Amino acid sequence: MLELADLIFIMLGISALLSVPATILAVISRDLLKALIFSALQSTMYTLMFFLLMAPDIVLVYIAVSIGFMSLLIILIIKKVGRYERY
Amino acid sequence: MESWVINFLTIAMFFYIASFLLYIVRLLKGPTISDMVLAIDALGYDLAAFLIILSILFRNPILIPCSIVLTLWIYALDIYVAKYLEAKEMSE
Amino acid sequence: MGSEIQIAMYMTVILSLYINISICMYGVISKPNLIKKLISLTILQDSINMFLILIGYRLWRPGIVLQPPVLLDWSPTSEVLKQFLERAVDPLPQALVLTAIVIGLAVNIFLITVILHTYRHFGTVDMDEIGRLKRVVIVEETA
Amino acid sequence: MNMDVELINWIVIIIGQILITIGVFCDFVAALLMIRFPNFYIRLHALTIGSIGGAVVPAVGAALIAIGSPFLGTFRWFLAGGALVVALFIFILGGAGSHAIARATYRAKIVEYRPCYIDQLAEDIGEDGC
Repeated sequence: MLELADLIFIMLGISALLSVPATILAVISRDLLKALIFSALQSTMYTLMFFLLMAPDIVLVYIAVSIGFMSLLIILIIKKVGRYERY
Repeated sequence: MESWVINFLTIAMFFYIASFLLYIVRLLKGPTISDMVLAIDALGYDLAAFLIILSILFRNPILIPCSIVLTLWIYALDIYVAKYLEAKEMSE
Repeated sequence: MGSEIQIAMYMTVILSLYINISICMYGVISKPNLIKKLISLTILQDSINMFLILIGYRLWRPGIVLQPPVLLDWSPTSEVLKQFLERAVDPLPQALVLTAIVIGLAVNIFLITVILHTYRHFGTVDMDEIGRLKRVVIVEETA
Repeated sequence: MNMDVELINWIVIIIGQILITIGVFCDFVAALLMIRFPNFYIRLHALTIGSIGGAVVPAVGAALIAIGSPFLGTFRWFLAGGALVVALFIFILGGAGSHAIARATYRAKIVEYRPCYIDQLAEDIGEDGC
């Protein structure tokens, strides 16, 4: 029978495993806007992991920095520089 | 009463995890940018409801503000991407 | 100690964090686009912060509900304080990571400013193109 | 007196559990529909099911459960208030965000609008619809 503790560790493992393809696609993809969205998925998974690791203060800062400000700044610089990579 | 509530919420967590996996399938498949933003919207809003259920399971009210902040910033990401898509094709 | 499945999941988390770090180091070294390097650097920073948090966590034991390091009573007695010490996770890595995230934000904003100035100077953000342009300029000056 | 409080707690908890069951069902159906639907403009419907039915309704249900369970301590009122604030935010911001992304997608012509039976916005702008 699964206890609550086992279930929490299983959720931790699943979210860590789901952050791996998000990272791979964020590094590989040619479209920078798609890379930004995959990086947002990775940030969401890390948010769930920080929550399960009992760190609510870090969640409060990490969401604002990683989903909010970094997305805004990278979208601004993509608008200046151009959306697609060279090859 | 206590074990009844805890068991019910533990069973409800499984369905939430299953639907998160299905949303992530759409996010990895999505042909255009708009579909991916749509999937990450639904993922974020459902994660906010999921964190409330988890904070009842942990018996700790200090974890609640996380879900408020998550909701607000997912909306902000939505507005950024919409503004980028519209401004690049319309004016600029 | 926890049961078998808890230890297996803990090892899974550590292994996937190692994979994330290696992929991001590949991205920082091998991709020529500067913005892609910036995105990889951000993910690398977050993975290392996650390692620090994972160090401060304690494994679950039966009968103990873990809590974040916050006292919920207004006037704690010594019994409540003793129970709190049994339950709470370690607060030192959390304070460390909180500082690291904020300083990382400042460093990233500085890097974005540098990338913007590079684009205004050279007209591109590709590292190979920038190297070629620099070489052309040096050859013209020496000739 | 004590019996009445117990009964009221049970009634509130049962109502909250019914709401959470509805929310879980809506969430699972929305996740299935998000995969099955063929087009972006039809997938907006799945997002509405997922955000209103799958997040607002379980948040209200969790608030009711937190009110009705005295084993959480005095701080359960704080928990219920936070859950209701989250429900209100999702109720307002979900519709606004999906509207913004749909308008941007239509204006930028990323997705082809098909099957198209009537397009009143294009007629208003002056283009030929469909």
